[in-house]
Amino acid sequence: MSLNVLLFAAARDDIGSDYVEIDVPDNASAALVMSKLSELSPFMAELVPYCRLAIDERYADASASIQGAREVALIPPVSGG
Amino acid sequence: MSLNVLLFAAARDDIGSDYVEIDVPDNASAALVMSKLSELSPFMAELVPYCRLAIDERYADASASIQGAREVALIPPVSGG
Amino acid sequence: MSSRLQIELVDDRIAVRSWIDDASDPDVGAIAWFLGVTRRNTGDRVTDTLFYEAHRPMAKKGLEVLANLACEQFDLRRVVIIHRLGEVPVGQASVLVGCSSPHRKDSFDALAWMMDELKRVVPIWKRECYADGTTEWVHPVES
Amino acid sequence: MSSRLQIELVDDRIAVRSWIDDASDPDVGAIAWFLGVTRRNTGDRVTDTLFYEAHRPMAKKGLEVLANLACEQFDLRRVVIIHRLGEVPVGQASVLVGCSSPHRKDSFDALAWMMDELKRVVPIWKRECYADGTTEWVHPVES
Repeated sequence: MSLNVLLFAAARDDIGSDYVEIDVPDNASAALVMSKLSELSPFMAELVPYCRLAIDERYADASASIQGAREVALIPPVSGG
Repeated sequence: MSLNVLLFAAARDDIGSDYVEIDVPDNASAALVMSKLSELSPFMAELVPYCRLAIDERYADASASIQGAREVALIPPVSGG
Repeated sequence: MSSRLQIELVDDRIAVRSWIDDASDPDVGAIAWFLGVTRRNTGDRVTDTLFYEAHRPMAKKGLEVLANLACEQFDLRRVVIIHRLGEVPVGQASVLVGCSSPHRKDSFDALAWMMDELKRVVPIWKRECYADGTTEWVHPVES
Repeated sequence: MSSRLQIELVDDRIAVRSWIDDASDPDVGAIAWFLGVTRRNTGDRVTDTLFYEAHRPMAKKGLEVLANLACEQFDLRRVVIIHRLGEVPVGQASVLVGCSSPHRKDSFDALAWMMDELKRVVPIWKRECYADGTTEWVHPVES
């Protein structure tokens, strides 16, 4: 299936869009999605290992499935405050 | 010599005045002044051991002399804040 | 008990005075506040301005979870967390965190804990705009 | 460096807002402040109001020493200590302690340290006036 992943901060700047469309199985794990995202560019290959994936606005474990997800987002290391 | 000692809080309420005059030697130690103050009433006998003496607006050691002091004050346990 | 939590993401100056004015509660003995402010110097670099962005719904929810966890761990009467997004120039506040409690230790400990957690888990990012014209997203790597 | 210290004993409401307004310093990243407030309940006793008294010159000097010691121990840009004397009704502030620093840890640590020290050494006393009509000076005995 085709999956839109929301992008933020340096990831969004690198890709040049606030989301990216990737092709993954319906029941792909968060780990697989992250792996696909890290293939998008040399910068993403460096950044993604430090990111977390959020499924439906919650941080997901590496083994969590995206099946039925309404939203998937790549969350780079945060720096609020 | 006659020495005026400033009183505060429960000590002042007990004595009924914001200072008390006691008779001590010119070079009396803080410890001696405290001892004289504790003889003033049963309440003072209980309170004074927990107090500090201030000479010229500084906390004084037990052995400090009052000689030449411009001001001597009895400082009960504090409760500001 | 959620009426005692006030959590907001704002796009303009944080109205510090209006938040801190509303504080009288007869069971409160301690009120503590923290403001995070854009600083000019970090190491040897000079900051012109900062930009903050967030995954807004997730950040809002994250701040609410944070406030609720603080109430579980500490004896608090009120928690306020306001985070500003967009540009925050030098000398202005990006975040206001406040709490109140019967005893001061709970407010002190909760304030420090909430700031640590906020910086660790809430999906908000800052971009430094340096005086030399370069910009940089801050993505601290946990060690 | 004493211009960065603001130490006051006041006989009326503490003007929290006036202190906060004047807080922009480009080298500050953190501003924290604490308000001690008269609380209605202590254990099973109900407080009507509090009265504070001080050895005024010694208390003023004591607060100044406290602020200077805080500046020696922590990396602070500014310290404010305002203690109210006289009657402080339930819900009103008896003390405001605030500081600012490049990094937040210094402000948090300094704030807690200054409150601990203030309560330990500065010659200020409070008298509880309970709802049952009794009054009592608070003279905590150090253990």
